[in-house]
Amino acid sequence: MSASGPRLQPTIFELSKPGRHSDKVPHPPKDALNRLPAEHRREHAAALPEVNEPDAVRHYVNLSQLNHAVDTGFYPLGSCTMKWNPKVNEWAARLPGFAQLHPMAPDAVAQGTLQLLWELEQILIEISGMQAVTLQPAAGAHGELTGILMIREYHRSRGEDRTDVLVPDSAHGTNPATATMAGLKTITIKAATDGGLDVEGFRAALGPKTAAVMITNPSTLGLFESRIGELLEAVHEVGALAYMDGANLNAILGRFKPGEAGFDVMHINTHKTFSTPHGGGGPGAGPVAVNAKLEPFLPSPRVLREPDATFRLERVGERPASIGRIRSFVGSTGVLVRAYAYLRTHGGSGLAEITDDAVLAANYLKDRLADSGLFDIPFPGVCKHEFIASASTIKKTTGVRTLDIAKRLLDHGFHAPTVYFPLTVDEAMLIEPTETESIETLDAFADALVEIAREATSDPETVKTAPHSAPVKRLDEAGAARNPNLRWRAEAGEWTPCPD
Amino acid sequence: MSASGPRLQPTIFELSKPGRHSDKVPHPPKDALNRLPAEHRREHAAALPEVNEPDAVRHYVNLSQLNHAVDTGFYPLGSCTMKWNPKVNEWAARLPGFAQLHPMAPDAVAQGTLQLLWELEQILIEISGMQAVTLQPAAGAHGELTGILMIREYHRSRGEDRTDVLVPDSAHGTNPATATMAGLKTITIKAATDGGLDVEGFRAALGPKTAAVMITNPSTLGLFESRIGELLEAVHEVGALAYMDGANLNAILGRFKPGEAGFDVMHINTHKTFSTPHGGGGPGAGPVAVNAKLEPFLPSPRVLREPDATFRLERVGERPASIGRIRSFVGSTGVLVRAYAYLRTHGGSGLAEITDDAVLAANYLKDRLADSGLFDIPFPGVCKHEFIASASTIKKTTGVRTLDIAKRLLDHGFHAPTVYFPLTVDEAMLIEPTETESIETLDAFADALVEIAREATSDPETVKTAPHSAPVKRLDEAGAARNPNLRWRAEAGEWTPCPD
Amino acid sequence: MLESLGMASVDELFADIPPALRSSPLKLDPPEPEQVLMGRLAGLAARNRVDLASFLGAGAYRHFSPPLVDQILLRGEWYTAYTPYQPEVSQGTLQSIYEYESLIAELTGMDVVSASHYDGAAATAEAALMTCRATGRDRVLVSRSVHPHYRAVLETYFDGAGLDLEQIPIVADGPEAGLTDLAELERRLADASQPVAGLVMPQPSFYGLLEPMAEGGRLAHAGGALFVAVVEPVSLAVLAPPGAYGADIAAGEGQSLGIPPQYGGPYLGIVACTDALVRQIPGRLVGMTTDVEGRRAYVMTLQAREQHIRREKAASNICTNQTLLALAASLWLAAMGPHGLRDVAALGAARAKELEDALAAIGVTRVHSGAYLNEFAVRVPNAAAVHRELLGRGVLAGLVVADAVPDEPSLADTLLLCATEVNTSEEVVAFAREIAGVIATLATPEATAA
Amino acid sequence: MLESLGMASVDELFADIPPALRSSPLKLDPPEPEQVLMGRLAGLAARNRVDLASFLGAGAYRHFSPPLVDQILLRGEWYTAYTPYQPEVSQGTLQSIYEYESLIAELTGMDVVSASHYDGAAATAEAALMTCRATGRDRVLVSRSVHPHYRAVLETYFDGAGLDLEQIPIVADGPEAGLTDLAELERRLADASQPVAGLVMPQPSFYGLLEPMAEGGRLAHAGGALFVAVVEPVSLAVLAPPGAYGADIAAGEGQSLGIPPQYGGPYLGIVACTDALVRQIPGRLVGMTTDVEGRRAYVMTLQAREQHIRREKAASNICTNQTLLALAASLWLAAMGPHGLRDVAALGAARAKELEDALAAIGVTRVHSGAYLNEFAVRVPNAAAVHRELLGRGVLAGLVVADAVPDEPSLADTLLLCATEVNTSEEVVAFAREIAGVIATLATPEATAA
Ligand SMILES: Cc1ncc(COP(=O)(O)O)c(C=O)c1O
Ligand SMILES: Cc1ncc(COP(=O)(O)O)c(C=O)c1O
Repeated sequence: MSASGPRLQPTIFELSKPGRHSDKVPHPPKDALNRLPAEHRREHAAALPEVNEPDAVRHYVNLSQLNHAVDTGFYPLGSCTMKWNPKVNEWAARLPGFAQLHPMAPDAVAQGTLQLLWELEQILIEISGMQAVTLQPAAGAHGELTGILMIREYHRSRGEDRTDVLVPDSAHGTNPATATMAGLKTITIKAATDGGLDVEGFRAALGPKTAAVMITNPSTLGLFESRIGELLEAVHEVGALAYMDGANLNAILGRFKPGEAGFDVMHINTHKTFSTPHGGGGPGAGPVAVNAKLEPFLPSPRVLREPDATFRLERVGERPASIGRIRSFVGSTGVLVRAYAYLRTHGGSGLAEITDDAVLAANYLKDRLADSGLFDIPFPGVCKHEFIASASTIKKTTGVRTLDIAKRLLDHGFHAPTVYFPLTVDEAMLIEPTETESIETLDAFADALVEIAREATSDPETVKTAPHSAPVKRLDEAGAARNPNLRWRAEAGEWTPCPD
Repeated sequence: MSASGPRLQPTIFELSKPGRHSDKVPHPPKDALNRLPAEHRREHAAALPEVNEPDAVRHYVNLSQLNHAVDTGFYPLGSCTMKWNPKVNEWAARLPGFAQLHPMAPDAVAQGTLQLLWELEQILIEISGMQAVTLQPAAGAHGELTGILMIREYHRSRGEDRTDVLVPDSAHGTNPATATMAGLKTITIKAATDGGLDVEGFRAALGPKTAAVMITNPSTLGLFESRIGELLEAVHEVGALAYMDGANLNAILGRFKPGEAGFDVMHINTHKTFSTPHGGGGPGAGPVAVNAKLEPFLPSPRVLREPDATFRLERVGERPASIGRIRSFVGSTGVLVRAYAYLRTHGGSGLAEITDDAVLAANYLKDRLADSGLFDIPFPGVCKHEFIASASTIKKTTGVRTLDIAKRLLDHGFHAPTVYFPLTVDEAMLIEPTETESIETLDAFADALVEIAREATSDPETVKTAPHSAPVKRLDEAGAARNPNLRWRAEAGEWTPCPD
Repeated sequence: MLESLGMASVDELFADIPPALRSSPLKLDPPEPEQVLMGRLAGLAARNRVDLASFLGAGAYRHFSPPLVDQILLRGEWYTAYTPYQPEVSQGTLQSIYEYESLIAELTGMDVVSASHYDGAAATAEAALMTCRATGRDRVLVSRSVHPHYRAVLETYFDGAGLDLEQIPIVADGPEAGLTDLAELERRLADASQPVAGLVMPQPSFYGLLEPMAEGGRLAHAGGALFVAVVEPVSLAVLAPPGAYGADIAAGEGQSLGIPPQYGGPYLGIVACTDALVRQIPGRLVGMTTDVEGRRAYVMTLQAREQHIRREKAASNICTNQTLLALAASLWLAAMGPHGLRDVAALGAARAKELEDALAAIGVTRVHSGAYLNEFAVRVPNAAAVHRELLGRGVLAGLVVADAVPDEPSLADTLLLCATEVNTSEEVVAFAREIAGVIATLATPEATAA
Repeated sequence: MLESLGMASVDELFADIPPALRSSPLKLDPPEPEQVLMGRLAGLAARNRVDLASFLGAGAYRHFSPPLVDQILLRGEWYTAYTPYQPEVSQGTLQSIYEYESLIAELTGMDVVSASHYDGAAATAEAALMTCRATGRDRVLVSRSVHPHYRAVLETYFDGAGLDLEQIPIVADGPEAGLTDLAELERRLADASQPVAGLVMPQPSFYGLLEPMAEGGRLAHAGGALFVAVVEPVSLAVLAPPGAYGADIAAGEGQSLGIPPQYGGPYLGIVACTDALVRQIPGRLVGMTTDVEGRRAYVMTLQAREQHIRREKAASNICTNQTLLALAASLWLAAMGPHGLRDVAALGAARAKELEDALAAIGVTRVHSGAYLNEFAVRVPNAAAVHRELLGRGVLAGLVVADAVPDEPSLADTLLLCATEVNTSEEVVAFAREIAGVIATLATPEATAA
């Protein structure tokens, strides 16, 4: 169906016909389940789809083609950092030695993975300038929770009751949401007029109740927080700790080490910085790096290297100061293998180059748009790996909004940038090209934006009703929320007799 | 680019930029090539594309999406038998034990593959009703050549000089072309009016010069040759041999064994009968099965099973009667592993079911089209795995040809049937649904054909200019042949210094 | 590009970093070409032993996975996409999530399923937090028969959020041994001064036992609490689903749906609930809608629960989830079908019974007497040493329970054993033979010393 | 469906098979569920030994292949398509073939490249047949330094077609030992009564030697014959291409372009020629054209050479070819790039020299003195026994030449050894150590008997 003809697919439930299947496992003995007490048995079979292999494969192959992806095109989603996902990483994670290792396997049979995890920790320690790392958190937000819980525990261990977390207004939503999950109160601090941290504003809010500040650096505006030194001093002066949201670490590898600069804890998003694929929403991994103050509180179990160069996991209860477990088992090892492969591929010099190239690409693209004179560039100085453009003026003159421009970009074969984030900029587009895109791609994208901006004047309707070449047109999102249809309701299944 | 926007891709040469690459292997010592005499060295580097991994992957991912394939939709290409390609087969062929085995490896380290090949031969012997099998030919046509060369050798060994090969007019082009390659003359025999073999016609041509007849059974019209018994008798009476083109073996598995019925030799297309993928044109494999008369002439080396149940290849010159080698090494083993997996998956009973289902689907579809009254069905009786429909009447009344209907089918998301083959039927469409397609798919396809036939009257222009939803419209094929552009001419490459 | 920016060096792009804060270059190994890297990784992977006859489950289950599953997952259109922020070019991901929600809803008998959570533990914690939000109460009870990691994570999350978590003991002996102590549960629920928000019980339990879920649910509801069932999805092919025994929320680990064990992740946290709780469920939800031309289409919906809209008032801080694993589970379910799924559950049950019988024949018997599906605990003197010794003989003899649950005296010197369709009868026989040998050897003091 | 056909049994659909010809049911094993099948296949694969330190080339070469190559090949859009009969929905395949043609044209320095042939041997045979069609002559000369399998296939094809094939010997000793005997070649070409259609010479030769191709071409052309160069494509990164020394046709095996050895196939037959021969080239050709709206597009062209049009007058009977392998080669070339390709060739050359030196150090020396790239023959007394013995020590010591070429006395008791970038220096050291040990052992008669 892909190369021509209709593209949308029915649900897999609609493909179901009683009895259809492909034999995957042998038939069990007929009496296998007889020993289960009646009250525990399922009465009606789940109405799962009955399809054969061809139906199933075609369904998912055709569905996949409805996606834009890094493997099909440019994906300049700011803050999300849609890096290239190297293919060798997929090979690595599927090595049977890694993929088939059981998470409760004794240390003696898991030495390869334990060594990899331990080495990965050392690499991240060097990159972060911190003292220790936990690889356990399953995503950035999970890392934030881990970090903030450690901060809480730190204050508690010193007998202090600190309840406030100061967060700049440009922060990602996970920062305040994390504070709440950790039982703390968010205090939002407005940015300075240059988009940077308002250190005075922070100073005014800092005090004995301050548990932590959460700072994204470079910020979600793509700007390095040049007053960060001052702020960190002020934070530590009042006995609070500084959390760095490392979502933008990819912009400063080898240029700025948060730990050396005075941050106490940070998380790293492996899917943003170290090329692990985001899978259409996840998985991620959110390692957290801490300095010496917080090391005792790291979640358990840690990976330990013994004097004889073997590796082991901490035992249950071995380190009572720990905040405890934050997930089952040891971590999203399959994701971490990919991050490790990426880090080994590039090494120290390669990582520095990646940062240089990412920042160079962003500045080049920013300049191209600034030169066009059509988009607002609220922060015209040097940016880091991403930058803000805005359709504020376009909207005033043509009625065409950032949303429309984003949709129209799809017709050019590009994914849209992140839009309406951060919340502090009107009609924001947060554009992050990443380091692997060629100058030809950057130019084509800039050309498309310029063309769309012109089209906003010449033919605003076309822009406002875009996309025109995607598998579907704009969606009824309000209707979806008003009458939620959140699942297919198949007909209740009956146990059909075992075919044999 | 896939989900929206432009779909066509530049050539990979146009993506090339000097210096672009991803490091795959270490740098060699700088002097590694110094020992090569100057006259043997390449002066100008080949102007191969310099791209990095993202460029290369995107290029090929996006190109792939321009293809219709069995994995994306219905593909009723008669005679070609676009069977489902089970995914476990791809897994099997990639097992390192199979994929990494060197073709010159000593028998002692190749026992697994040798056993597989030997077992596969036994299975094909049972299916074909023959005496012995060679797995070496790389495709059906290669099998034909092997078979005809054996027949030639057989006659030669008996001191007979036979030069003619009798072939029905509905035969595939490879049959006569093979005869020529084997130094023999093709004599074409017209079909009887019912589409079947004209036994009398054959009889008239059979004689002491006849080396062989080549019969496709079921025929390329999808009909079982019910007079085949008579014909085989007549052939053998004059001392000629009978070759069966097994392209349509999938229609008669377990119902008709060519060897038992009196054929002397046949080939099998693994991609038609045993689900090996056709890869956009190839590879295939064309095992040849022979009866006792031809066994001595099988190509070398054969796979032998020793009394101690180990396996070995014949040594060079071990069997002097052999026609010799017909390819390098042992065979397209990677293809044969897949065929073996398929045969094991289905076993005897499963293969019979497959044949039943394939024939059932073809007859169902034929009846649906016959019922519509819109298409000509020149052979209205029971068909085997495929059948002929024709747009002869439609063409007369509307000017819309089979070609137009084929193109219009693409807009419905279906691949077209084989068209204008066999050459003996006006405006032929050879339709083969295969056994795995659901009744819903068959109905949808029939509905589409009916709709197009109606459209041929109501709106012939739309049909004649189809496809309208494919990545490209109809092509200038005449121009392509008049001014052939058969390669990209990149700028001559220069040796750029090794980066390090 | 540098020239067009009018710059001489890329360093100028980093002039905004105050000199005092600039770091020294990274002290890391040099880059590795792909061939070298692959050698290194293959070497590390080979240091793990995955060739043992393994009877280890304990929350992560090995199952047969048809190759088509991984082949589809390797399509870049799936794994190199981001969260479907532009639904018009993300219908593949969106429809796959909708289908996942529907599949899990069918399996669990619930109405609403989130697009995924980090893992079974996080899913359980989120489910427990939901009960507090929904009831306005702040006390949750959890059975000690729930996986110890999940209970530990609940502790961490609840401590963080300032909520109360109480553990309900398991019965120490007798015919109910190993099961949640319902009498104690009833007592705790009866404390009117501390109304309970939710009760968390597992099915099957960490010890493989089938818990009295209907009774647990009845008691919870009688106390005005919500009932959270922690379930293992493959078992739901044959066990009564949470929807059938009145659970308000089902949580669990979706790894068993064909996802490789890969030393702990990425896995698939499942959270499902009744329609009544839809505004409390954390994480993304995808709904079916139409486009402006009336075509059926899918979109993320009810986002007002989420952090990017509600910030500090969000139902959870979750952002990145486990979408690709939800797809993996859907693919596996589609490939296996309802019959295949039931066969998998039944094969595990059959093989486990074989194992029970083979061990009983050599005197190694179950700790508990309750019904089980495919996992159970056996008493083995000197369990840790026996387990260690068996590794050398090519057998991974399940879990030394005391390693994971040192605080459950009734489970000292026990092994938790599991069988699935990937275990062969030969493995069962070999295991019984080897463990008999090891027990005999360890019983002879000289042998141990050697 | 059966009902709608008005039939009671599917047997009615087979009523057209005369009863006398109906066969008994297939006597084959019962169907196997996928899990069981996978166990069987894994077991067979494990019986092959692919873990040896291997120095075997002899026409099939192991090379590093970046994982992206196989990942792209696993996309169903590629491997489950047929021949691109409907170009409008086959532009992916068509463009990939056009690019393949262009890549090989670049590498070989030729103008026209067919879409692929079965393997190097078939390609060579087709190239030789082309020379007869193009010249109207029926006598072809082939050097005995061409791969013995290719020569055998040439014999088979030429015998079938009733054409003459003559083999030119190699020089037995002296500085030119192992190379095509040019003096003899000149004599054969000089026979005016039997004009020669084509001369087939290899570069490198089966014995790894660099042949005097320019001289061969000059002689062939002087005799009015066409010159066919049998080449190995990876070597063309660094060796003069056929286009540079005046070849009319280049043929060869494309397997070395990253295609796994898989015990002999599917491989990739390469045929390339000059523009002058375009109407004689067998197999499919894809050309660039436009669609009716002027978009660049690709299509199969010049089909009047092919069997489905010309039937008995076709240039060849080839139909199914090796398109997927041509794609594999293109992917590999794109992934490696021109620098990577050169590095691969140079790494092989370096490793082979290391091997030569390590063996020379223990007294095992080359048979020939001519230049080589990465493959060469060494003289070893009792070569077959040494080779067999080394297998047991984990070394695959190349090819026992006499097994493949029993009719070349100057190569008795020799091993043909090859090294590529996948061989490590450690393997080279181990090989030298082990072969020294084996030779010493075999030299002691008692040891052999034991
Ligand atoms: C600045 C910032 N912080 C935190 C997060 C949350 O990270 P995750 O999605 O890995 O949970 C994101 C994700 O986009 C982010 O951009
Ligand atoms: C009837 C018939 N014979 C022979 C062949 C040639 O087989 P192959 O393409 O495998 O060489 C075909 C291929 O389509 C065919 O349909």
